[in-house]
Amino acid sequence: MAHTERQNAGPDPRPATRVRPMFHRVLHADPQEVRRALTDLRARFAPAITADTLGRLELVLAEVMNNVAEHSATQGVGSGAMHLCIVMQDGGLSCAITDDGGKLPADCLKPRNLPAIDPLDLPEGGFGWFLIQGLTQSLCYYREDHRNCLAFTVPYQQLS
Amino acid sequence: MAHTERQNAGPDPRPATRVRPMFHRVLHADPQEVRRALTDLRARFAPAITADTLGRLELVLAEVMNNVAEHSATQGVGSGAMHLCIVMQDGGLSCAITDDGGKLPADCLKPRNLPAIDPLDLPEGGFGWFLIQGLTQSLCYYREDHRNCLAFTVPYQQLS
Amino acid sequence: MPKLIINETEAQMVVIVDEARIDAAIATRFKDRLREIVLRGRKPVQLDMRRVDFMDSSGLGAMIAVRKALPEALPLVLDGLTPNVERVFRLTRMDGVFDIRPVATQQE
Amino acid sequence: MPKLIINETEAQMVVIVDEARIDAAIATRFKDRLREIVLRGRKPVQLDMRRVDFMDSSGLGAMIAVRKALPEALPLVLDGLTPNVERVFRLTRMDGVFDIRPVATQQE
Ligand SMILES: Nc1ncnc2c1ncn2[C@@H]1O[C@H](COP(=O)(O)OP(=O)(O)O)[C@@H](O)[C@H]1O
Ligand SMILES: Nc1ncnc2c1ncn2[C@@H]1O[C@H](COP(=O)(O)OP(=O)(O)O)[C@@H](O)[C@H]1O
Repeated sequence: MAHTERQNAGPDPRPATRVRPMFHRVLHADPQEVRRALTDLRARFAPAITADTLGRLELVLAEVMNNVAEHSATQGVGSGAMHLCIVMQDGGLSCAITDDGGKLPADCLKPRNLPAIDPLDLPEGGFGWFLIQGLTQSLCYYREDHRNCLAFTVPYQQLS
Repeated sequence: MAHTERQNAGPDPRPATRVRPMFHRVLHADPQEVRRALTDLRARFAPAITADTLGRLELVLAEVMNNVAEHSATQGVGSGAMHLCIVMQDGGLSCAITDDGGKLPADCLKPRNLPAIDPLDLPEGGFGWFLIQGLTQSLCYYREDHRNCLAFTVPYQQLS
Repeated sequence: MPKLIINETEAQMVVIVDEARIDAAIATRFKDRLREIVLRGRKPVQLDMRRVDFMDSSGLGAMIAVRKALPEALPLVLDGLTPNVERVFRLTRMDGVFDIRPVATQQE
Repeated sequence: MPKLIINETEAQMVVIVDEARIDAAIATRFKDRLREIVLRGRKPVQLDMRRVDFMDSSGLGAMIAVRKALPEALPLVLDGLTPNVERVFRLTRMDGVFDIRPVATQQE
């Protein structure tokens, strides 16, 4: 029998009652709805995690969802809706964002550097995926039939 | 600066390209659709995890979704749809199931024993939550506005 | 209708469960049909479960209901349990109540 | 319209950003409005960011666009950056490009 099974499926399972915030939302891929979702998310998670963790979570989700609103949902395919699911687990805040828009270009997920900083011609964009990569762990992407699925965890510090 | 941030947000983030299966589905809470979702899920994850892990994942999701179909979606509230999201992460297969049906009774999540086995009158039900508790880790429930959100991880053995 | 293939001899009845899944989508019909068969036969039953890849707790409930419908003295042997099916019996301790024979390759 | 409160003196212009979020929902209008103000003023600008709780990379892009619209010699000081805003400048290395003054309580 597998070790993991023996450990977890005895006659007396461990106490399972645990209330941790969780967030689920289907939203239209547009910046106003992204803002609303993030505001609600902030209210939901504020009692459980530090302001620092919350700030990093909010930033990374803003980058991901704004990318969908700006790039994926504008390619003329899909419903223009996306799904967001955040669950607080032992290993981190587990986030999944899916949408049925155009495919994510592979190079978004390749290790990214900052856009070159030319003091005479500063870059005004191209920071999004660098931030997403830097603030997340276990970032992974999967193209499911007609959906983009992006998942990652954000490490957290719990409020004591 | 937080330890977790310094570690993850340097100028050269770690390689982020990783393709792991993921599963996302909105389905009507009924046994036929649950079966279809599980069949598709099995096809999706079979290349990545052992048959043993897949069997445990499928069993626990069947129990959770059949409960929604049988108990939560039949209380006269909600759309009768549920959302399923499974992401493969370092710490386990992270699963979230949400629905907008009736509230989950608190005692489903309290540590459960098997129903008493009276050889003269064997129990024909009441195994579901015992199995869910035994096969999962970090099981948690959250009532979000009008939704039930249930999340947990299933430990996995990767196919090499 | 759940597919059940019946091979009856003088001494016993072998019922091959020709379904890949005994789950909530089929459990009630499976229970009713199988109960009808075993009650009609009135002889020892061997249930061949080799083709069943998956069973959930409603499938287990159906098996228990069938066992309860039989007179206690009449044997009901579950033969060829695949690992996913055997797991459900084991985790619920129903492996002690049924006479089960997992498939030989069942090592996990 | 993004809310910007302007306090102009002989020597400089203080612009209080009276928005809780500089994000994709507002970045373009914020950039256009702020650029108009600073270009009209032609004096050193101090941007009071105390009320901004959140900024994403499109907000950062707007700030950069405004900085680029100003003559290089003209100072643009970002004052009172809250931790969430300061983080974006720091992670993108734009803290070296701007003259930023985080709020005193910014220790994380
Ligand atoms: N979700 C997405 N779907 C399709 N293309 C995308 C997506 N996200 C990013 N891209 C593409 O990758 C480029 C880089 O993205 P990013 O680093 O976020 O910078 P920015 O969006 O600021 O230009 C975008 O300009 C766009 O062409
Ligand atoms: N998702 C749910 N929503 C509402 N009630 C539920 C839900 N899941 C379980 N219940 C209640 O808890 C009881 C025990 O559930 P379970 O252990 O799965 O056994 P079973 O469903 O086989 O009776 C159910 O009979 C039902 O009354």
